[in-house]
Amino acid sequence: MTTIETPRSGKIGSGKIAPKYNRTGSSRGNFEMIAWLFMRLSGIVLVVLIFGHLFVNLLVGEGIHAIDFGFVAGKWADPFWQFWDLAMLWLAMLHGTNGVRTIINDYAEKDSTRFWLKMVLYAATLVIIILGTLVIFTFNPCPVVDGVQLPGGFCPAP
Amino acid sequence: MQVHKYDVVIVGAGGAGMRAAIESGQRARTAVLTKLYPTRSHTGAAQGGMCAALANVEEDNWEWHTFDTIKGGDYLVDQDAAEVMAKEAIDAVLDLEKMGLPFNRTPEGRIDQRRFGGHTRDHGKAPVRRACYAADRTGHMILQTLYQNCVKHNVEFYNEYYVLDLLIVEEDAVREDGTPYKQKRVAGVVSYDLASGELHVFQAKSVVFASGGAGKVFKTTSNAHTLTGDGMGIAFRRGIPLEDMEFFQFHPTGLAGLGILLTEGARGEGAILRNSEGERFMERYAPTIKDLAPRDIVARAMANEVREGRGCGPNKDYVLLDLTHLEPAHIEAKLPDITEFARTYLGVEPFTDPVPVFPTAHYAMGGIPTNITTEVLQDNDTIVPGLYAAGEVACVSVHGSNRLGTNSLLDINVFGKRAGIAAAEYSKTADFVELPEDPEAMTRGILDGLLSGNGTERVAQIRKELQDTMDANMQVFRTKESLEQVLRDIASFEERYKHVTVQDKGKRFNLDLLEAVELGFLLDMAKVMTVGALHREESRGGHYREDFPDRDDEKFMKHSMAYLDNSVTAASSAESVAGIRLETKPVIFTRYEPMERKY
Amino acid sequence: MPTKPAGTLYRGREGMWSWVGHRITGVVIFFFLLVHVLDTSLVRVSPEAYTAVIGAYKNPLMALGETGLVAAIIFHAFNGLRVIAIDFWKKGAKYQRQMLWVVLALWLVTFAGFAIRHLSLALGGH
Amino acid sequence: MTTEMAEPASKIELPASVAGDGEIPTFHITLRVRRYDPEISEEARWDDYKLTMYGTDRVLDALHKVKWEIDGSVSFRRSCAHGVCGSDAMRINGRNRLACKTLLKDLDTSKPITVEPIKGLPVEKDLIVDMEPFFQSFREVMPFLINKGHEPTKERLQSVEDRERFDDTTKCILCAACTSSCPVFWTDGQYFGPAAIVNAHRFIFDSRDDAGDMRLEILNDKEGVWRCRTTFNCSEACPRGIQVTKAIAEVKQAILARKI
Ligand SMILES: Cc1cc2nc3c(=O)[nH]c(=O)nc-3n(C[C@H](O)[C@H](O)[C@H](O)COP(=O)(O)OP(=O)(O)OC[C@H]3O[C@@H](n4cnc5c(N)ncnc54)[C@H](O)[C@@H]3O)c2cc1C
Ligand code: HEM
Ligand code: SF4
Ligand code: F3S
Ligand code: FES
Repeated sequence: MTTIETPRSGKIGSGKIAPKYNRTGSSRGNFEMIAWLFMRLSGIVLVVLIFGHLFVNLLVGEGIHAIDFGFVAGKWADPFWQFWDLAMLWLAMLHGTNGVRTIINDYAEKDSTRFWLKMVLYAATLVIIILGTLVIFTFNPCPVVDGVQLPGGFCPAP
Repeated sequence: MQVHKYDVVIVGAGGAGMRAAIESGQRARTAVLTKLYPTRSHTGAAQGGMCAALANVEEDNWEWHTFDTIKGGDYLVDQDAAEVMAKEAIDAVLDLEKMGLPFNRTPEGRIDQRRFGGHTRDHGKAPVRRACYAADRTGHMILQTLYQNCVKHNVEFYNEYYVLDLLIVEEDAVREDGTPYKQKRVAGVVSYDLASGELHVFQAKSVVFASGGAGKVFKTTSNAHTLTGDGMGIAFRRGIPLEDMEFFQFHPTGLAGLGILLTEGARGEGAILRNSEGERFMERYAPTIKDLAPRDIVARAMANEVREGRGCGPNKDYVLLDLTHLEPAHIEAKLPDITEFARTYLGVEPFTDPVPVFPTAHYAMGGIPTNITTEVLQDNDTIVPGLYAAGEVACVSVHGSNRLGTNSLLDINVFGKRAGIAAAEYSKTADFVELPEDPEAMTRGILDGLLSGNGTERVAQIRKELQDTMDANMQVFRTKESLEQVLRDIASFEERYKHVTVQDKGKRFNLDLLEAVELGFLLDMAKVMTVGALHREESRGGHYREDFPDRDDEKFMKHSMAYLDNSVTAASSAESVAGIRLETKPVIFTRYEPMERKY
Repeated sequence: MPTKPAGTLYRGREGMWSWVGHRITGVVIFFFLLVHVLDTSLVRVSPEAYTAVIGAYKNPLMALGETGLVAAIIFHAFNGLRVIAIDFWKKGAKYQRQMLWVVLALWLVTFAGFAIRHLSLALGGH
Repeated sequence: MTTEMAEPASKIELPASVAGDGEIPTFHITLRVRRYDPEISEEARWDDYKLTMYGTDRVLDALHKVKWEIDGSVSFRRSCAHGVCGSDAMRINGRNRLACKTLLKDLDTSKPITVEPIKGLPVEKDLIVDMEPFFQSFREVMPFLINKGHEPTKERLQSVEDRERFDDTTKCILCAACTSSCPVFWTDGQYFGPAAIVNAHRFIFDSRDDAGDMRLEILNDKEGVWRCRTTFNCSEACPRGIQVTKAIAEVKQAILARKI
């Protein structure tokens, strides 16, 4: 008589089930809740920021043709736009990173893959946020190289 | 062979089984074996309500309830049992409420109650609101609530374990009057694990049968595909008698052609039955309570209307349930599910159109005989220690020859609880009975026989023919000729059953094999029912003989007891049926004298 | 060796497909954002470098791509608002389907407006 | 109220309802069943069956016809046959339905009708899946009334409104149609799933229950409500018409309200 393996994943009556389905430990704290809430709040703010950004950059005046170093420099000379872009950078990056984190959590099959993908993600996010922030704040609208003012700058009239 | 040891083994996880498990699980090591996941049990299909004389909405008391139950059962009810049930009904409902059951509420926040067939105030004066309910999902709520509480109490379930045999050991014993007899003792059960195809033996000090009904012997039935009378069949094959099996209830309002039930609660809420002339015909059959007469009366009235040519539809084979005069909002609130059934399955909109209905086989009044502590009887008065039965599989008998609506959900709760307590208490004092040698032998024999057979007969074909003949000849109206026809048919089915083929030869989830096993039980049950019906030459409750249209208290005011007895041959039996011996058991009277049953 | 050939695709309805769209657009935007921050940071390196890169954006092919990106952002934004409404508005779940039609309508209008202006600007040259 | 009920006027137009052409329409279908039996082969396959079916037949009737008349080894669960026991959730033409509640005439019978097991739970054989993971999630949300107060001698009172508050989620029959339609559940099977949340909801919003906070804490887990992406597959799959996504949203809000 051949015995076949009991298909039931765990021992009957023991209430145990296949390890795959045992939740891999519970999470303490409210991280997921806060992340969820953040997605909604940042989303609402981003609507304003991004639509404003697109509108000003691509639709007003000559649209994309107007964009050049001078355009950017012109914007960032104004603290209002500095703040705008900074907020947009941070919110969009955090929002996007958290979104992609969810997606990695969903689809990565192995815990190790999941871990490394997330590490890459976080590293990328960190780099981008720091880089972007630095650029916005350390940006010099009148770059001077070797004592010569570069062309196309957005400089106060000397 | 795998052997498990438990103090208490409960067979079946419907209302009765789980109610028992909640009690037993807290007192003794308990396993519940069920062929379905617990929440699939047919208790979940019950709709209308569970009655108890709570008197939340109008004056009521449990004695009226007792009387209605006895009268409803046409005086074949054991009155001590009816008293127990009606008295404990109140606690049974309150227990469920405390376990969390979401009953509908009155404006004061109490459990709401509605009318139901045969439930009256002051001994038949007028309908009374006694049925506690949760919309038309009372059974669903009971099943879920009981399962939830089993989860709460960590009850051990063995899901999809088919119990196929009861292990009984016989000992020589002597009665008080000195006559020797064989005392049966229970050692355990044998079950088949559907998932792996392995047999498992469960040794237990107490065994509780709560495996539900046998409606699938009929074609048109409100019962689930899985209600194949296994529990009754297993007990019967092991020499336990079956009581009052000829009494089967036909519920008046099944969806025509399908059998899916529309609760009596619909009539409780005011729905009316009409024939093709639009006439409210129940006024002629039960002038006082009309559409709310007990089920046997209404079912017969309906069948009679159809017979006399006042049926509706192209074949004039059904009558109509009219809800159109009720407020749609009211229907939606009180009867949401059944209106959806009518829409889904017949395409009828109950708010505007009457619903085609016809009687459907519904409930087995008979079953494994027990006393009021749910101990199973091996004859009229000897109990089998450690063996208990409750629910539809059992016959206490609180339903006599006709069960009142809502009394079954009550039955499973009251006697399920009693069974759980009794089984657990017994297991504390008793020892294990030694397992017989090779306990699986009989089961393995049946299974191997079916698997290795290379006949050509199909299980489904035999089952269909059985159900057809039962519908045609054993339904609301019965005669000697029709019953004899059934017996002849069954004899030929039994012959053919020996040559059935099971196509699936595997071990994993072999439901093909189990359907073949279940057919064996169905054939046994159909035979026992029919033999009982043939013997009972009177009309009472759910059993109506056209050739004997009156109740005959002189000859038949007694329970019938059918025993498996291979020494009975066709020639030696009054009913010319081999293998079944019919005996009788007196009815227990306490306070109510039989009267004519009029509504 | 394929042991269990795939079954059919689950035929979800509006809710599921809008989520699929939301997820895809979200990822697309995210990757664009990474690149976009990088290229913008070239302004810190030198105006030429920036102008060179931004020049690439002005090429018609890129303009089309950009239009696609904006399409994605608009959908993601409006559908994001729909999701927020489902989460916080009492009747949000009930009207989720209607809200999706609104999202698509708004998407179409906004996008058409944008595309006409942007493409004519981008492709029309100076 | 025990007064005699006067007969209400009937609104039936009898001739219309009694009429009917007496013909039961028959039609031909192809049932395409996804077969899998590891005792025979590790490979799943599709089997086609051509059947003649009648008027109000359901997918369950078609499956029965196959099992009873053609191939007895086709395996599926079923019991009540009218949509109340939750045995026979399966994927019919790509969507989760109860076979016993899906009328053939409502499907496109010109094309084969595909029947597959529900997704996301391990398939045992043909249309039968292992339900244990599903019930495990159910058990984890403490799906039972917990009341710390004194047991009253009679019933606990509950107003009609309080009873109504959780009515929708009491209808669940644990069929798993919702959970196994959820794209998030398919990914790794770790998500509690809509059915567990529905059953938690049933107690969280029951005025008689005292353990709502504990359940909210359980569902605040990383595999809890926050994984729901409001795809509505669950609400559309639920054969009981439960507003599942709405119930999930209510639980989310309850957690937020408690924390903030
Ligand atoms: C449609 C419908 C509506 C009804 N409405 C009402 C109503 O409104 N009011 C009322 O009072 N009554 C009503 N009834 C009657 C009542 O619901 C049933 O009689 C009652 O629920 C039976 O409960 P039970 O626990 O005995 O059996 P069930 O609930 O049928 O449970 C049987 C259990 O036994 C198990 N089982 C069976 N065979 C085996 C085996 N061989 N091995 C292992 N396990 C086995 C099954 O898995 C199941 O768990 C209704 C019945 C029907 C069909
Ligand atoms: C324009 C305004 C935006 C709004 C209103 C918005 C809104 C949302 C919301 C509400 C969610 C959560 C969806 C859910 O939980 O099911 C979400 C998810 C997401 N968003 Fe945004 N978002 C916006 C912009 C962005 C941007 C700029 C990015 C990229 C950087 C982005 C990337 C994502 C990603 C990757 C997800 C995850 C998708 C998923 O889990 O399925 N979003 N967005
Ligand atoms: S919520 Fe609906 S779909 Fe989900 S298990 Fe319950 S009844 Fe089934
Ligand atoms: S399908 Fe899943 S994602 Fe949410 S809305 Fe339903 S639980
Ligand atoms: S068989 Fe019970 S729900 Fe379909």
